[in-house]
Amino acid sequence: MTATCTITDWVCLACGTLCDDLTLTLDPSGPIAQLEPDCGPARLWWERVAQTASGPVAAVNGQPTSFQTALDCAAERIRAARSPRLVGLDATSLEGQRAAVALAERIGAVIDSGSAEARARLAAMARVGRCSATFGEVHARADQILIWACDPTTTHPRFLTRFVDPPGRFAVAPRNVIVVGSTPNATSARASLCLSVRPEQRIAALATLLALLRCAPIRSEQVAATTGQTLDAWTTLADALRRARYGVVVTDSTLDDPVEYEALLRLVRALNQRPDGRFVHLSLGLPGNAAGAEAVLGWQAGYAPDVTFAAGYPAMGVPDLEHDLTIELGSAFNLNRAPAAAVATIRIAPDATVTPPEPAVAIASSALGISESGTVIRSDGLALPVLSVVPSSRPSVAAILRELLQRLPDAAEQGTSP
Amino acid sequence: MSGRLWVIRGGRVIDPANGVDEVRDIWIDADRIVAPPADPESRPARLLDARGAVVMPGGIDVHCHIAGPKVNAARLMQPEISREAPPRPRRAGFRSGTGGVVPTSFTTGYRYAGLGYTFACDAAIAPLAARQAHHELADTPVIDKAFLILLGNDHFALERIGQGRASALRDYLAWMLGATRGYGVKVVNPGGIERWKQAQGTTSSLDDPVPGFDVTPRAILTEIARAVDELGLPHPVHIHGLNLGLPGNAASTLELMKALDGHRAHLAHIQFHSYAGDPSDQESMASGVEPLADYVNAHDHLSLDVGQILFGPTTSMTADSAVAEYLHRLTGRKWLSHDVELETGCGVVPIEYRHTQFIHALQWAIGLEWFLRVNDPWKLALSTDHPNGGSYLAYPRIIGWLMSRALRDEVWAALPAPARSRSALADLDREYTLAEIAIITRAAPARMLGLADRGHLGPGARADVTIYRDDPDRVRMFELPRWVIKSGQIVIDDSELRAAPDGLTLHNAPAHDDAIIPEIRDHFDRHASIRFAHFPLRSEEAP
Amino acid sequence: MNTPRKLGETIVLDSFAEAFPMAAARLVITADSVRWAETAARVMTGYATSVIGCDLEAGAIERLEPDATPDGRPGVSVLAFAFSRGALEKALVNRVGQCVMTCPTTAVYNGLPLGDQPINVGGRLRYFGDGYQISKRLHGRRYWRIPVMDGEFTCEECFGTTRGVAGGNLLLLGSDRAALLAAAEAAVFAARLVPGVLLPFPGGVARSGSKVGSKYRSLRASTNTAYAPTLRGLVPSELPEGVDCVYEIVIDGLTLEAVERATALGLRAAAQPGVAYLSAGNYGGRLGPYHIRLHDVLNRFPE
Amino acid sequence: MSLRLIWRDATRLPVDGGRLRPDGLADLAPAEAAAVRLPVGNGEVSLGDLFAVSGLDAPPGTLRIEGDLRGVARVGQGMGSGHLIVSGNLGSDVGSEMTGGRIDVYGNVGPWAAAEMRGGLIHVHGHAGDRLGSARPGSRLGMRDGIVLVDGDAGACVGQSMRRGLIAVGGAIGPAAGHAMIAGSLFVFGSAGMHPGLGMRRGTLLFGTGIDPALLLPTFVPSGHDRPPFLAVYLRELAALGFKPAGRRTPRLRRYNGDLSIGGQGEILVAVE
Repeated sequence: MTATCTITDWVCLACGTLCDDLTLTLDPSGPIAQLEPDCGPARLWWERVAQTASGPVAAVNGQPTSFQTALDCAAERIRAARSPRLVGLDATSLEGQRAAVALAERIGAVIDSGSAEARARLAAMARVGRCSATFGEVHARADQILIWACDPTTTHPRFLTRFVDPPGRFAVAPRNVIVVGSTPNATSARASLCLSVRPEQRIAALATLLALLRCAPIRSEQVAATTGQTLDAWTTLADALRRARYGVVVTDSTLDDPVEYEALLRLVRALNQRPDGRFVHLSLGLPGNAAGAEAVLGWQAGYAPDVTFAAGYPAMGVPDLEHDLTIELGSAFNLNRAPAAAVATIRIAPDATVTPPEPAVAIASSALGISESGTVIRSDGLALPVLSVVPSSRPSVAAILRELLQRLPDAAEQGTSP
Repeated sequence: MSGRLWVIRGGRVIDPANGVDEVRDIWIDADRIVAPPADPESRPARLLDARGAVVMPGGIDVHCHIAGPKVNAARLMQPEISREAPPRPRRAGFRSGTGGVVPTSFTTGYRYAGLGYTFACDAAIAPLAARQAHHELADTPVIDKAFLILLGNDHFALERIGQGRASALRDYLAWMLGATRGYGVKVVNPGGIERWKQAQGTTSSLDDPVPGFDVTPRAILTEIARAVDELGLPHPVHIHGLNLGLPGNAASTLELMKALDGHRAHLAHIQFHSYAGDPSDQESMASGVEPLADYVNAHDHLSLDVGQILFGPTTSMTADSAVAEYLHRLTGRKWLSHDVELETGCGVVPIEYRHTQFIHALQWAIGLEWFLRVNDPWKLALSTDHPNGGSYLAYPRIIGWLMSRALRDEVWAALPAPARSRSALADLDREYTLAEIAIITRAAPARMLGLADRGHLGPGARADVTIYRDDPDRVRMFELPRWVIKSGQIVIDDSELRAAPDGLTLHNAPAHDDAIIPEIRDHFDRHASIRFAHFPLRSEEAP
Repeated sequence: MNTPRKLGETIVLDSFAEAFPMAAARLVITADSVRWAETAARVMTGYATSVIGCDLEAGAIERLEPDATPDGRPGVSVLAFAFSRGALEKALVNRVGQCVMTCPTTAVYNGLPLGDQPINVGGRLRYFGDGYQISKRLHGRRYWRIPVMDGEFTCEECFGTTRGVAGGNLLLLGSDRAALLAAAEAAVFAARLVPGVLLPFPGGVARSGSKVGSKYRSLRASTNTAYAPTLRGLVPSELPEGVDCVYEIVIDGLTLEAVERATALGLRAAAQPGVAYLSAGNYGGRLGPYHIRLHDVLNRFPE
Repeated sequence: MSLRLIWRDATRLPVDGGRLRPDGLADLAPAEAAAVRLPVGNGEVSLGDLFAVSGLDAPPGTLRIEGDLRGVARVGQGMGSGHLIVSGNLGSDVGSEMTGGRIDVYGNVGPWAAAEMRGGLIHVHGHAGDRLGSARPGSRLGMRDGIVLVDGDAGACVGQSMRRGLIAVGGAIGPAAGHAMIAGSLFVFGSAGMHPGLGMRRGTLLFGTGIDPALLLPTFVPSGHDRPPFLAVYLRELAALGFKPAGRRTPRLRRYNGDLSIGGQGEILVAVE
């Protein structure tokens, strides 16, 4: 690049809001010159991921090597593996995920793609279902926003400013924002009602709200003891929820208890029993394409977020089983992801060759959202096209996986199916 | 040319579109059916001996739900189905998958092919879900596909209809089809979903207002039908009407049929819209098919698919989120609901149809009444509204009931007496011929969808051919085709899947006046949560 | 009558009791104290002397130690006989519902093996719970817990039934009513030592022996004219000279053997001075399949 | 003929032990049993490679397994008859969907033991993991019948959506015990985790040695004290089955009704003496 370059409608993968309306101006040397509207996490993400473009294209045992040699080496290790595991599906595009699931199927791998939130949400959804909506419905209709145990102002900086602050087609501003959780936080500062509740008190709080909606006779002293708030406080909140024409409960990826999740989804469902009001739940997603991983696994395997192909067909996966090989996608992609517990045997990522710990086989890919195009899915189910904005000679994750798949012919698979 | 030319020899060819029902050869060149070579001595590259077998065009499903976030949500909400149905292990050249009533995408393609079907039309994709749907359909092998986009509650469309701007509506539909790579236009509970999303109940009559929009269901239906006609789309507007599943809805269905006079229209899963009785009293339900069928018999602007139900567990999935909520309240089962901005809703509820249950028994009879009361089979297509009424895998059983009164009677006898007193099914003696089955499973759906080169075996047709053993057990015959040929390639041989080529996803992109685009862009900028630039599919996204 | 046999001074006629099968059940009633368990049992077995005029023949109340009851509380067992399982079920549902459920602290359990043809008692009483009844199932047995004002009434759902034997009987004939009654009481005491037998009449003794039919069409049975001393001369009498009083002891049992053993014990205990004859009632062998011959049981069940 | 399998500790990779159940295995000759294939990771190996196989002098239908099999899942899954005796730990899904027979584990078992169990008896003499006797993802019903005894502790969501049967835990139980229970009995004789009985529709959750009532959700309302006779029936049965923690004396109980948040009519019984 020789001059600054400006990209409009850039899709940012730094947080689960997956904003697609950013204007990005890049210095000739690479870093962000200007971001409009500005956003801290977006800048941080860009810097973290974009800087990885400098390492070698591939490495085996830490020694730089060619792409082809690394692929051969990876294939050899995969062939030898008896319990391979694939992680990091959220760090690649729908195209990459489709290839990754195909690979996992061919090699009989276990896919651990789930965040604790995804596991909790899908488990709860499988029990009670879920009432949800796209972000735009919140913008258009929501009059009551219940922020449940999260702080989108900090973690998803533009969620509220894009979809809640401005008036919508059927909703006037300001909308009523209620915060329940470990407050005060940046979001509670703007709430009309704010109930401070410790994490272990939230299930009791949800039970209390559900009981109030049913007008059940509950014990006020026990409410206070188990929820940390008075029955009056919860009654006030329940009344506000009851008044909602179109209410929204917002949670984020820290909601990871399937029991609490189920109670929350039951509350939303109960609020839909009112004849004159609707209620939906919105989960602010993780960075990247975690929702895409759920979708691809759903249509290719029938289960998400964890799937095992060990038996030659998809079955619901059990996380944290013993394995003898890990294929990791996109290690630096997610700002929040804890480093993998074990060293990856094969890592396919923009920073595969530069970020420790050093894997046996590292293959550097282009970076989705920077130097790679593809499709991603937002946590509300809307699919977005992501375009490469900085050209790169490196292959995409999907291309690398397809190359790998070619080195692992079908015939090698006999005998694993029952 | 003759090097690739091959022949299906000596089968009984049933090709109603070309008026053929006789033993003859079918010649195939690459992916097309061709006229027999002029030289009687010309030797085919391959000869498929179909003597004694029945040769038909590949089956065509005009209405099913096999792609998009709604189907996927049904999978993820019901891991128990995937777990309990036998899985499909992978083998060389084929992908693995799970089964049940909402199988995985690969399994869906393989199973359609295994049933002798070569084309399926997903009837309800939200425009904002089109991008994902194309990915799923790309992973649905063997068969060719198309999908219809949901526009009956689309804000931009509703506004234009309210403003009386027919040409703007037309341009919007055309642009939308191009942007989503959709095949046709679907209207689900026009205006009713929007009203439900506003928590004002759904619409129950054609003239109920849609708050916030200066329209009624009647206006939405007729204007979209008009626009689709004027655009010359191959498939007429595809309609899921009002009051689905409610006793007494036959009256509004008749109103709807009359309102569409002068337009082409396809009425989907008509079984669910044909009930007499009082909406507030489930027990009052009765068949309301007869007057509706009389209307259809007397008019030529309508086509139908039936939406037959089967007894057993299945999954209800619909864009009509009001219906899903109703089902949830009725059954108490888990309920998925997802509101899609600007466009539509979506609801998924597990359901089990039981032959001992009055309503379900009646629904079964009402579906069959439709098949037997519409005189001209060209007006009607076989469907289960997969998976709403049951899986498409049940088509052979339905064919059995249509071809044999005795098979119907077996089921009928086991139904509860109150249900039998509310349907005249037992008075209907009609039995379908093989040619009529060929019409409702391939020739008619092809014609309804405007697929000129499908649903028949004349020269120029796509070489999608299904060859059945002429088995007196018609259910078994249609369950296990002897051969299935997709685009000239044998994909099923000896009832086994032998090849799984990728299928096409068809779409229509009619011309439109670009002047509409700034208006659409402005609409997006004000109301959508994604940028206008990210809405239309790029060409590489849906080849 | 041939070859009379004597027990002491008493002549045991070579007669036989004609017994017939009846459906039988055994209930275990527990309570916080044995007193309340007994109270329930007594009330429940009231008006249960003969299925000629009652829905049930019931009684034989036996105390059970806490260790011998399902819930570890003091209790009693009760036997109940009726013409059919259906009749038994109906009668028990009514009686348990009216007499045990109402009685403080009680619970009712099945006291026989469940078998393959049990009757349903708790399952019919459960509706009293008005939707708040709770079912508990353990090892194939179901218990219904019905909320009542002192806590909950527990009633097992199913009760095993057995093909019991009813209609075993003894007749004591003599002239001294007081001596005869004393002998009858002794016979009752002795017969009741046999487990699984029920002597359903008051104190185990009946004075109104009956015959089948009546001059009144609506009556199924009427007084046993042949054994009524005051009718001698008016009707054909079965009473020997000098007999002015007859008492009958009716014996039901869970098994034929129990009835026979009780008959033998009763005979021996009844053979006291003042009892001229011991006999048994029958219908000439036409009605019941079991013939309990007095001489035979005396032989088979020696002292 | 009965069988004895001794774990060779030959692999740490996940083993699908679904074929390790007495019905189907115990009546095989040792050599036949050794040839049975077991899925390990993405492949299969012979049972004989994983276990030393020998005959066993025991009643017919007895399968005895020895060793630390914590990486082996689904042992006894779906079993319908026989006696499985395990000396050592097992992985997940022990005895899930089981319909009959008896399993004794002298060790610990992983999560999902007795999941959707339909009959029979499992006695875990050590500890059990999460979701003991619970419903599988998406299923409407958890344990449907049978008896599960755990001498030690058990994890989270024990008895989730349980429909019938008895689970007795001698030690402490994790959070959300009896979650969304539909019916059945869950007896605990140690301490309770958070939110016992959440979403209970019916059924009995007993804390036989008492817990701090402050633990209970506000949507359970006290309904007095009682010593219900049925409980004595159960305790005697447990004692007869060799489950020691229960004791023979029926404690006096405080009863709580709920979960009112879903209109439930379940009961939590808490011993008060």
